[in-house]
Amino acid sequence: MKKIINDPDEVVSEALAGMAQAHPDLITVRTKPDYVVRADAPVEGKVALVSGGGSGHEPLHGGFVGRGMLSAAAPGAVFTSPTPDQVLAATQAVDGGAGVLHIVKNYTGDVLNFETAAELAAAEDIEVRSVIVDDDVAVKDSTFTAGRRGVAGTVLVEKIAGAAAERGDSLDEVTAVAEKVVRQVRSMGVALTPCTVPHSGEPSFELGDDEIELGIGIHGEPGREKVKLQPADAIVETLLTAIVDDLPYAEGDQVLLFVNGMGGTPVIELYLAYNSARKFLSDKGIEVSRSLVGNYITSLEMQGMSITLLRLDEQLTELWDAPVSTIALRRDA
Amino acid sequence: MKKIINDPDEVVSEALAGMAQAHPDLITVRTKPDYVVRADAPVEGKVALVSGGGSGHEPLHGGFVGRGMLSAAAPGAVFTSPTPDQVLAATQAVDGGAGVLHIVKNYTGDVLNFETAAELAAAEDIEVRSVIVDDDVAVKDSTFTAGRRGVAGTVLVEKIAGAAAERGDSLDEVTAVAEKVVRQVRSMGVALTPCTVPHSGEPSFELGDDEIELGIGIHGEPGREKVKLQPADAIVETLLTAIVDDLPYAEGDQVLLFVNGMGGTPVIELYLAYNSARKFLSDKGIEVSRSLVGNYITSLEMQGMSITLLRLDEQLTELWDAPVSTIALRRDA
Amino acid sequence: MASCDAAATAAAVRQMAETIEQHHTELTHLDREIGDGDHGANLVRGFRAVVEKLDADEPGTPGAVLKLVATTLISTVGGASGPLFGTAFLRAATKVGDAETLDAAMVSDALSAAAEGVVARGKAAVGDKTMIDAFEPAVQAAQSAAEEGSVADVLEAAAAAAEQAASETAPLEARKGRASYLGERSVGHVDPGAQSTAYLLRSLATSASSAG
Amino acid sequence: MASCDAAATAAAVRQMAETIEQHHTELTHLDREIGDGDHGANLVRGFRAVVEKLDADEPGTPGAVLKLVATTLISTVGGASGPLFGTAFLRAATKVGDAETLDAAMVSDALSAAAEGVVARGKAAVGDKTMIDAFEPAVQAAQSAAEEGSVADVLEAAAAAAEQAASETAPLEARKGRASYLGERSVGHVDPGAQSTAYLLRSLATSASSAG
Ligand SMILES: Nc1ncnc2c1ncn2[C@@H]1O[C@H](COP(=O)(O)OP(=O)(O)O)[C@@H](O)[C@H]1O
Ligand SMILES: Nc1ncnc2c1ncn2[C@@H]1O[C@H](COP(=O)(O)OP(=O)(O)O)[C@@H](O)[C@H]1O
Ligand SMILES: [Mg+2]
Ligand SMILES: [Mg+2]
Ligand SMILES: [Mg+2]
Ligand SMILES: [Mg+2]
Repeated sequence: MKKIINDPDEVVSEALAGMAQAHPDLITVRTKPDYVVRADAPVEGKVALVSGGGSGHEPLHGGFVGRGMLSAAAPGAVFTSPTPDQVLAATQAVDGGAGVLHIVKNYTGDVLNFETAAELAAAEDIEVRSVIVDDDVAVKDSTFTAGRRGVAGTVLVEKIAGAAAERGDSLDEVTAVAEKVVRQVRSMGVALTPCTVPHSGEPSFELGDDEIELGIGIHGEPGREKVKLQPADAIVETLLTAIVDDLPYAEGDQVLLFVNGMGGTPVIELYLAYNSARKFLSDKGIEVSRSLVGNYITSLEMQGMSITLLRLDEQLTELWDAPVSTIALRRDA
Repeated sequence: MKKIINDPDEVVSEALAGMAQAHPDLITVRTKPDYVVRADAPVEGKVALVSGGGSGHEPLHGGFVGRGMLSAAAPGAVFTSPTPDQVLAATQAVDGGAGVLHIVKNYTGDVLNFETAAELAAAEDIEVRSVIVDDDVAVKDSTFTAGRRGVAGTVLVEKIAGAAAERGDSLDEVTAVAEKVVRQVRSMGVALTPCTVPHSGEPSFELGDDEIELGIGIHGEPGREKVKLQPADAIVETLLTAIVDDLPYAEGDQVLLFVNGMGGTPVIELYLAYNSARKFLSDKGIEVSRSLVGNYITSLEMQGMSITLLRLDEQLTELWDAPVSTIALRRDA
Repeated sequence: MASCDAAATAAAVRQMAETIEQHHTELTHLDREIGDGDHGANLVRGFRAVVEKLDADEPGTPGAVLKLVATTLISTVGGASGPLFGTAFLRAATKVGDAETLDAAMVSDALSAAAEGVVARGKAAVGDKTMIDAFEPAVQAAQSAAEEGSVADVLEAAAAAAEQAASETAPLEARKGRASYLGERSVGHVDPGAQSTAYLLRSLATSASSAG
Repeated sequence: MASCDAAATAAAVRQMAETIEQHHTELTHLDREIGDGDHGANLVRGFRAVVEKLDADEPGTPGAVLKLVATTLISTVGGASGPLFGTAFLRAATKVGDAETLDAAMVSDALSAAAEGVVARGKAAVGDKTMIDAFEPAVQAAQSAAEEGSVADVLEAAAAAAEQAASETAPLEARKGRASYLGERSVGHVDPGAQSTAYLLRSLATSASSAG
């Protein structure tokens, strides 16, 4: 394992200390319990958004804290959901009296820890709602299982719900728009290489020199199946076919196309894949009216990518276009 | 070699096509010869900035085309300088009558190709100046050699000179401030893994499982020396010591600290290294007043980083803080 | 050991921490096969924090010891296993209340309450390939043993049943937790949480029998 | 071949393109050792474009053929070798002017002009471990051969000298181009540009001798 770290136990805390010093204008980092909060929190009278999850997915979530997106983020250990006291402290710190929305990726650990935090917050008279993101079509959904994972669609939920909160929507309204995004967003990923959690020191799975792993999650979990390395067009077709089959699109539908790098993929390959996805969608008559390309929700140094489609309407487009000012996503007013 | 590509010959053109479709608000991509240009070019009456170089360093340079930074970028084949006709066409496309500054990284190929383009542009009565960036302290400078390489400092030159051009400074003034940045900026890099050029299919150099390469360039060139893997603090100390020895800082000097990922390094490690750099500099009494952390000038999927210090004064700070609106760097007005 | 006081409970908890230190690499390894490779690290982090708190101030009743374990695990482990084991200890603590010592029946009841808590939070059933697959047979075995036996007998029965059951999770296809994402590919690997449950129960048994 | 017309020049250029196709992997490999691993790919890209243009419309004089090669290399190769080889062909083209055929002396003079062009652009001297290390000895040998010999003799002498000199770049420490960044670590590897120069001259010689 080769990493630019000192002690595996201190990776998250040292990185948080770095983030805090690099971006004092945008965020504040509080410790014990650890969380990242908007520099201007709490914003009186506005709904606050709290998300969080394991570390190792940077810039998610701390990189999306700021005006127009998250109010706070609770980072767990690498690939491990945060604890309830982190989420509770973050929730208390951002509550501006209009309620708090928890944005939770659908993993047992995240769900349970946020659930506990929400109960504790309710006990302190903070109104908390939760939305569970489960956009990963690689996982078969069923009420008998843990259900689908929450992956890259989370970024879109955070951005759009964040814009609704920023303009002063009520907790009900912000929750409703977040739920709408969850209903309309689908993702699927592929890994070319595994990643290595600092503590474990060993790669998360094995892949031959000519193999790729389809349907990976964001925690270095192995995916649906190993297949031979394929040209970009074929990989993109596999991912997008699964996505479009799951939430069928009609010709003329407008979508946001999000090509996300898993951390170790060069940006040049992401744009190449994006170009390939545009060809696929245009053949299907699906119109891409908004785009996002880059490393936004990663799995440490994993090479690979995920593709996300969000069906847009006027409301979602407007909220997507709204100004945002975070470390990883900025758009002018 | 595992990459998300179709045909090695088409990597650059397919990625450019992707960029163009993903960011029509910011850039336009022209082909044959290929270059990326501000969507609103030419801007009448303002100095234009053209840079370029081999592809594979994304977001450099195309990701820095836009208001307040580059007017155009000429992308060569992967790790290969662009040809003079690309640079010439870009120069013609952006000339707004106030002259064009070429920002060139100091590699023989880049220098020669930009030189030819500048001559051709001059023959068409476009006033062209050139500034050569050579910030890499890993390479011993000498008039008998090719001199130092241009590496991550290039991003800072482009941003600061771009701000000067945007506010309407003359060609002389923009050139002078670019040269000032070049004088005051120093960088050095380290690789944990090599990278693989699509055409070659083989890693750029070999590194043992416990080795790192100090003083690498941005083209997968091997560096100054191979050493054993070290804790982040030790790596940062090696890089910063070389930098600070080269351009000595006095206690109380203000600097911009730029920790740049080589493409395959997780952001969490970059912030960790940034934190470590802050400790080192604070012990030396050097004050970090501006920061940049992220993957801005990369070597495909290489894991590693570079550290850059720019000595700031009021003028440079003001230009650094000026608004910018590009794919990879945005700051509100 | 006929009954178990606060000191014995604390000693048993330290024994659990010890066991986790010994086996965390193996647990992480199991979790890498079908999860995300952090189960060992998660439990080490939690139990180290527990031991620190016990060292600082050891509570005066078995229930208080269990509650300390619960809140510490909840606030330090994260992941799925943090709230699940945390809930288990919390329910056990609530069950034993203020009792100064625990007898065999109370220990068995505490184990039942713990398992119920895990089911209530995680909604897993036996056969879903989770810690419940080890927990439930352990509770059954403990209840039978409690009819006649000592605290040590109860815990020995629970541990043995859990060990057996944990190994039997290998052929199952996971339906809960991260391993469920793998579907059929989860077959052939022991569930890390079932294995850690077996280790934890074994340390309780060891501690109880050595306490005589 | 006593003298060389446009067709023969074009044939020689096609021979160069052929040779580059055969050796580009090796050239790239050399460039990976002490450069950035693209020299072969750069030249392949350039010479393929050259052949395409020749196929489309073959110029009528040797000088025009050389000029086509020059401008095509300049506009397709990039890197250091693009402008350097481009300049070499441009200077050679200028030197031979509108001549319908080239004799031995003209070929030798064209080679001299080419080498001077590379030095003017790249500012490398013999011993800096660049293509100049192959070019200069080739020019010397060509000049001697031109006093008595045919075009084929001149090119054979140039090729042989360049081959020998290219192999002798291995022990040198690079002072120009990317390899210079390696300092001492550039020792022990043949310079890719010197090697490609030798290949290009060898293809000229082959083409001239087979043309009789
Ligand atoms: N819904 C559930 N009910 C009971 N146990 C569960 C459930 N989900 C997961 N587990 C247990 O948690 C274990 C994984 O714990 P851990 O690796 O620490 O957390 P995470 O899965 O969040 O990384 C699994 O092996 C399984 O035994
Ligand atoms: N200043 C120079 N003068 C002459 N030849 C040079 C000079 N710099 C580089 N070269 C030649 O160019 C070759 C490298 O070409 P190439 O790999 O195509 O370009 P790049 O170095 O830009 O990747 C070197 O092997 C060397 O022979
Ligand atoms: Mg986990
Ligand atoms: Mg090159
Ligand atoms: Mg786990
Ligand atoms: Mg090269």
